[in-house]
Amino acid sequence: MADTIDRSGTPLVEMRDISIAFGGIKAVNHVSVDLFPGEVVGLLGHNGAGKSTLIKCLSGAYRMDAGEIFINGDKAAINNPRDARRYNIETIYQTLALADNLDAASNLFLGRELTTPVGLVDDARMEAETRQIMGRLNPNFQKFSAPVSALSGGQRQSVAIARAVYFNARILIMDEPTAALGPQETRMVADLIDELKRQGLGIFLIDHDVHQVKELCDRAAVMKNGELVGVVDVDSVSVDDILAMIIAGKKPQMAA
Amino acid sequence: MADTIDRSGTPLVEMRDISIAFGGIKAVNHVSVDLFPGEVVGLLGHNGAGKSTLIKCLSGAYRMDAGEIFINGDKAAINNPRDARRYNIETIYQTLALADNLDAASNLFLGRELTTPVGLVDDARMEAETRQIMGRLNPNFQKFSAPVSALSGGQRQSVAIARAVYFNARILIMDEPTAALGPQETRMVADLIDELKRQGLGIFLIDHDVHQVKELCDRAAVMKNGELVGVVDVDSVSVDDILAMIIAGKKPQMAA
Amino acid sequence: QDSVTVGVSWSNFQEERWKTDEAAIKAALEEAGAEYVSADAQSSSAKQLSDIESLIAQGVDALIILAQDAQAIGPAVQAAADEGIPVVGYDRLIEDARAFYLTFDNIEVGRMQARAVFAAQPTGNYVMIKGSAQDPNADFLRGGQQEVLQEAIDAGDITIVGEAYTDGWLPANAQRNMEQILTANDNNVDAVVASNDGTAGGVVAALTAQGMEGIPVSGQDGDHAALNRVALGTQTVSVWKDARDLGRAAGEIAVAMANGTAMGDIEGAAAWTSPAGTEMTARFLEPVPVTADNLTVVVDAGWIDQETLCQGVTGGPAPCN
Amino acid sequence: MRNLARTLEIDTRLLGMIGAFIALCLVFHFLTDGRFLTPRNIFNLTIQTVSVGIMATGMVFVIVTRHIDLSVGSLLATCSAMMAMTQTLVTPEWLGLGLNHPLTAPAAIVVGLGTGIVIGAFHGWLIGYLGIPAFIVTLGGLLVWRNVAWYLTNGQTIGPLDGNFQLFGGIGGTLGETWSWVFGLICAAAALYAIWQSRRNKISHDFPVKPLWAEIALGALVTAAILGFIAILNAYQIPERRLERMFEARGEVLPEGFTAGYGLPISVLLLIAVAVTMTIIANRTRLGRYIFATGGNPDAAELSGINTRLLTVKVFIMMGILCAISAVVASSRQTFHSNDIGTLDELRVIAAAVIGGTALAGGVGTIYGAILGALIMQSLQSGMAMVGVDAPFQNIVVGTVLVVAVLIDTIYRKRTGD
Amino acid sequence: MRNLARTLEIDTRLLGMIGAFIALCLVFHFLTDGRFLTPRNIFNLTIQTVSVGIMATGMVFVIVTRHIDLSVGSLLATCSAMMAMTQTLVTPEWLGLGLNHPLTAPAAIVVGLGTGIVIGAFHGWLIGYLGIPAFIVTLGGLLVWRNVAWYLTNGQTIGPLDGNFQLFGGIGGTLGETWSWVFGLICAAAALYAIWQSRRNKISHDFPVKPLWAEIALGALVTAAILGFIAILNAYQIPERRLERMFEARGEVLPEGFTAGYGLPISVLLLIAVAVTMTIIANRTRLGRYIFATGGNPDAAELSGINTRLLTVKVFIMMGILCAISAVVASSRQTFHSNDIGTLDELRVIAAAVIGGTALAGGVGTIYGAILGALIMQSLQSGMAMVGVDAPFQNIVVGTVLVVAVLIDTIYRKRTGD
Ligand SMILES: Nc1ncnc2c1ncn2[C@@H]1O[C@H](COP(=O)(O)OP(=O)(O)OP(=O)(O)O)[C@@H](O)[C@H]1O
Ligand SMILES: Nc1ncnc2c1ncn2[C@@H]1O[C@H](COP(=O)(O)OP(=O)(O)OP(=O)(O)O)[C@@H](O)[C@H]1O
Ligand SMILES: O[C@@H]1[C@@H](O)[C@H](O)OC[C@H]1O
Ligand SMILES: [Mg+2]
Ligand SMILES: [Mg+2]
Repeated sequence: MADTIDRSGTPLVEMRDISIAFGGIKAVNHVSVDLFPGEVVGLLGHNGAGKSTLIKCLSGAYRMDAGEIFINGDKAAINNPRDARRYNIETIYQTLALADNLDAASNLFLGRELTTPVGLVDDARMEAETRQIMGRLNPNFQKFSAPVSALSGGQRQSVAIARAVYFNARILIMDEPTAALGPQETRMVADLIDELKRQGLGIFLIDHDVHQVKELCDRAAVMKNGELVGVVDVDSVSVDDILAMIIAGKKPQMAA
Repeated sequence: MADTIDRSGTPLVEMRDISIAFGGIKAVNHVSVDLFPGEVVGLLGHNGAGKSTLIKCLSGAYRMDAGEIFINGDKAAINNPRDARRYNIETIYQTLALADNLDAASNLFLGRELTTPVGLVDDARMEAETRQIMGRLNPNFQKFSAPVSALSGGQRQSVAIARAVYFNARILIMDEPTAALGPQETRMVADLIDELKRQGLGIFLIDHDVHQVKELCDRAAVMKNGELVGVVDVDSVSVDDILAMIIAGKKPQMAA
Repeated sequence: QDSVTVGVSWSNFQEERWKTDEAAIKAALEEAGAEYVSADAQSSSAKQLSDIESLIAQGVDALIILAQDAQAIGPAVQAAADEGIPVVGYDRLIEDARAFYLTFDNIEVGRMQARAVFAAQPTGNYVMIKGSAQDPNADFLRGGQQEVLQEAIDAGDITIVGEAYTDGWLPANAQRNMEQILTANDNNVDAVVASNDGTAGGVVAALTAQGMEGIPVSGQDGDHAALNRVALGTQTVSVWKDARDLGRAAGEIAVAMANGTAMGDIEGAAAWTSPAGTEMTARFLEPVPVTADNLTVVVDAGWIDQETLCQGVTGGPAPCN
Repeated sequence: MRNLARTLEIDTRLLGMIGAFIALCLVFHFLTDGRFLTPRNIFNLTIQTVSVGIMATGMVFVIVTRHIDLSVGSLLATCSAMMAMTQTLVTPEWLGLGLNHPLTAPAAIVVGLGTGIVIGAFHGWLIGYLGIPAFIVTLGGLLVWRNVAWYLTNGQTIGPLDGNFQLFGGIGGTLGETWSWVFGLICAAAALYAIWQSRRNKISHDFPVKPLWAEIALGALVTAAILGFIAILNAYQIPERRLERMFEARGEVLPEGFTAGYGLPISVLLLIAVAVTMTIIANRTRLGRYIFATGGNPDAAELSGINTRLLTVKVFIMMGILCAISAVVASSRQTFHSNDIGTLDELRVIAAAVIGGTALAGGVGTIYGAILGALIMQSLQSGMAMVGVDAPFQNIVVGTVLVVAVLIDTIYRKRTGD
Repeated sequence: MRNLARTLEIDTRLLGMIGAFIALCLVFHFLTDGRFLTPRNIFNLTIQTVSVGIMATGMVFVIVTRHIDLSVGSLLATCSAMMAMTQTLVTPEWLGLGLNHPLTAPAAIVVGLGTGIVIGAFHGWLIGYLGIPAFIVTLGGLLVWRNVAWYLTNGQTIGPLDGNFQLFGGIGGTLGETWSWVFGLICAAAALYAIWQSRRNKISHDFPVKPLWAEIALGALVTAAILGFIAILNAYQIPERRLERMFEARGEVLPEGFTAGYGLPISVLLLIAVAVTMTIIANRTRLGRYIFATGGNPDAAELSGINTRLLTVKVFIMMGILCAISAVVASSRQTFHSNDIGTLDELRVIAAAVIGGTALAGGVGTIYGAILGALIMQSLQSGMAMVGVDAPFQNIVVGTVLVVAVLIDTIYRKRTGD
């Protein structure tokens, strides 16, 4: 992945010196990363390194203990998921976060339902929209009136992805979006990321697959034990360099 | 992976013509696979292909609607997880299946606690054993008295793996054991699989990573929409052949 | 020795009357310079036992007990006797010779209810709305009622066309039971013997719905709402156990016994044998059946003020005319 | 049968419940020599169901969001006590408006609703914001509010209640034949309009619609049900003595041969209004959507930007309002407030919701189910009272039916793979 | 303080509860002019706690496995009714053994335990094997069993109960001073042995052990607590008149100046036995391990080869047995079986378990916590009764305390990241 990203302007997102601890354990410890429009930044690290925790501070799921977040250069106060949505930050969680008892359309529009003029939810319109979106993302998808609990893992992941990209997100967070996906489904997500990138979104992508990160991302940030090991330009390092960073926790000499 | 496996004798496991449906949906449809001692058979397929469902029939988590299972050539009646344990079948579930409120030792020995002569559980001995086992599997592991809910994803996965391999399993089922693991942790599991193979265990391994399957497995069984596409010797096919099987659902011409 | 302390163990405070009883006891004790302590068993015989133990531990000199259960209260009386603490069985029987029995006889109350209804309606279809199946008093009352009606029933003058326990003495349950009995009998009901004023309230509401208000209905306790119904003519009788008399007597007797007066020497005391055969010392106060004919009694006694009694009454009986 | 139901897009579960209800009614009808399914008894049944039915609709939301409310009976008592004191003490004496002043009933109702809202909000805050389990909060509430009510009235039975207030009690306030017909026709028209509207909407989005004949059949069925119900209520004649007294009160004399039906009781009208409102909230508003989403997966709901804490407060406020409305109906039906009003209602209300298919695991439940559940419970109790079954045995039957109903539901869900 | 607790490996939560309990006692002691913490009242309190305490230990297991039991009070009533009928009707009349035959009490107890086991197993089967939620099954049970009890006794109070049976009731059956001391010494020795054994075991596995001084201090503390408790119970003197009667019964005369203490009541002995047994089950047996595992993650437990359905049955059988034991204590304490026995005990028992730190979400709970919870509730009630707090107000206080206790626990757990 190597389009040239303009990193001279204000970054879309700047997380500065973020820290958060759970009952004594410092899950994230003074970490700073940034993200520019049209860029995909990969987050890597061993299990429990603090990747999910870091991005949950941005998505409003956790409240950080210290640090600041700037969106387009302005300081942002993100205390809960509602605040994040207001900044057009959308998240695909590791756990998908779907309401199992509702159908695809209700999940897709959860929290921002379409309504009729009198303020009632407009199920028909939402279903129609859902049919369109899913048609583009996963043409085989047909189970529109079943609760999502009846969907297979891949179909559920599709719904979660559709929900994040439909609402004019400007910042997209994807936490291991392909962990449970088969090879074909993974391919489709990769294509989607490319497309969104071209539209100028900024994307944080957490993924354990170093090959995939090298393929999809512009830069990679590596964490270890809650601390940032370093951020590298993926084109200027090898897969083994990145692996070394993850395992040894040291930045390679030549990196950007 | 290419040791020569002797497939002339009775297979360790033979699943014949297994079918199971959930409220009309045929999740597994007349599938037959077998497994020989010292062999690793990979199970591949798109999301919702029926892989987990198939192996859950073997592990006793589901009861199949039709079909037969033979262990060492004898027909086996597996109606619940207890039956499976009796046949020395151990399973690492996709969801790990740990009791979050208990510590590592209690989880490791869950269902077959060590007891004192008068029949009381012997916590000290179990903890001592756990320290030994985990020492071999993950030398950094130290949280012996904390409930497993306080462990990171990787540590939890280590506990689940330790539990499956400690009790003289003869048949091991691993459902995406490395999906949530970082690169280093994944490597350790790969080494473990090699070691167990050498000890003569038979292993079913579900994994979406075709490269990994080619590296670790002797044969690969591919499923699609609940049906078996075919079983191939991984050394006689390419990664692309396997991918084609997964996506197109057709067996390549030259396969074993 | 410092002043006398009297402990009162109540079985519950659900019915309206007990507050009045309490006030009367308090007043009597205050007059005698005695101290009042109390506990409420909330309709649980087990809790009542604990309550009394606490009261004894607190050093009371005499106990007044409104027993939830005549027999299960036994160990409490035993404990009091061990400590030499005199016991007054208040309102409800305590099946133990060591307790002084001060009451309005519940069986007699049942008789009075039936008598008043029978006087107003000597023939026809009767409905019996009983109390809670869990309250032993319910069956005592019902027994008294049967005594009075038995002859007329045997003679075929009276037919009991419906009979139901009222779960928890709840008016709402009495109302529903009455509605269903009316429906089942196509309204062919001529009189209702209800066991207390709460259930009578439910019955009258059901009767009113059918335009049948005014047929004889009984009750007891002299609840203000019930007396108002008597004035309005929708309830025939509320057997009034003037709780103030009972309370005052209880207070006085407790103090007297605490100061060493023997049970037999209490004013008005008489020997009495319980239905189960226990020889007891007892004093019975006369319950007063309050009907339209003697409504003034309750006002004169200061039990209720005329305004409350006559609310909404036009051209009723004295004193509401 | 199942295919027909599918074509008509009718919930087979609902059909099952209606079937069970009808079977129950027929058994009682037989046992009471044909007195159970008479206009009079149907009228009684609907009135008896109102109070529990109203609260059961709120309990659906509470249980759907994975909570429970054990305090509804006590809350009802506190609301009732507040209203009783308002109308017998505050307005007539403190404000000097005297008895039966036209402002009394509205004032009392406002006070009752306010009480319900405040207490409900308080419960919701303890549960949503402080994180105390609803079971504990409302168990505490069960103990606290019943006794607060006791103090409010000093343990006395308060009444008789205001004349206008009593109109909400049931038989004391009915629409009469004409207005009942008017109401029935309006309802039928609204139902037909809704059916037509939904069909049009589907067509406009190119969704499949059911065959026209099915649509028409459904419309006919609904219309028949509504008008049939009105006809039955109108068929229940006001007893002559009561008519006489009504005429007397107006200073007239009852004309020879004059008869009149009761028609729809105002309390039942209230239940219908509550049911429609709650159904709309459940199915057609964001609030309802969020309630079900939260029940299905609380974490997902929170992450989707739903303020689940505030939502909990809203759900308990609704419960409080419904308790207050039930308190109006229950106390005015008795024509007085008694200390023990609402005792054990928590059990009845929960039972109604659960028999009506609300799953204690959360996420699943319907308003009409809860009301039908309340109706079934009430029919069972009233039927047994009519047959003359002893109260203790009635309780045994109710307990057994509760368990069996949920068992059938469990099996049904397993079958359909829900 | 916290460090000290850590060195001694003592649960800070337990310390907190004990602290709260002591504070409560001191407040009441002060309010009652020094009458609360007297041997006599402490004796009363322990006896009063027994019945609820016994059931609360079983409720811990029920709640830990994510169930609930609303039927314990009713179940107690049924067991009590069965036992009462056995000893007043079956053995003396049907079997012709007469009153107070030595076989009567054992026979009654066997019948009671049998009843508890059968009903508990039935509940467990409905819940575990048929999949009906425990809330519903036991709500049904609450209605059914209370009324079954009513029919068993025909709604009557049954008694007086058998003389030997009454020994379990508390003050009627105590060990006397000497045997109480013997028992206390045995307990202290056992506790010291357990401490020593556990230390040895740890050392043999090379695990860290706490400093020897800490171990000794702990041993001293435990010994002091046990013997102090016995001393207090022995200090409560049997009233003279009772002594007189006891001597009379034996045909002797009370010697001048003779006194005797009550000592440990048999009912309290029973509670101690139940507590020890249940604690061993919880911490040292497979059954207990499986109960906690199932509560932590039912699916994981099932997949680990635990028969969770059968486990549910076992848990409810234990609950049934404990209800039966409580029934022995409760009815013999009253010396009669009464209709209302056990009413509302379900709430007290659940409250005791929850105040004692059992989490309604399952997986967490301790036996000693539940007993301490029962003791706190009982002290609160007895203390308020002694102070003369109005009964309705007592309920308000109990409800409030329940909510506040759980709130504190919630906050505590959040702090420690549990
Ligand atoms: N809610 C929580 N409470 C307590 N500890 C937590 C919580 N969430 C995360 N942690 C801890 O914080 C650390 C970082 O966890 P995090 O989930 O961010 O890791 P990760 O890098 O996303 O790992 P993975 O690759 O397994 O997803 C871990 O040690 C974990 O145990
Ligand atoms: N308990 C269940 N109830 C209903 N349907 C189920 C259940 N378990 C699985 N299914 C369905 O059976 C099919 C096969 O599911 P399975 O979990 O075996 O797929 P898989 O091959 O393991 O997929 P993945 O790669 O996502 O793990 C899917 O359509 C799924 O929706
Ligand atoms: O006075 C009545 C009392 O005797 C009964 O026990 O309980 C109900 C009361 O109304
Ligand atoms: Mg993560
Ligand atoms: Mg799977």
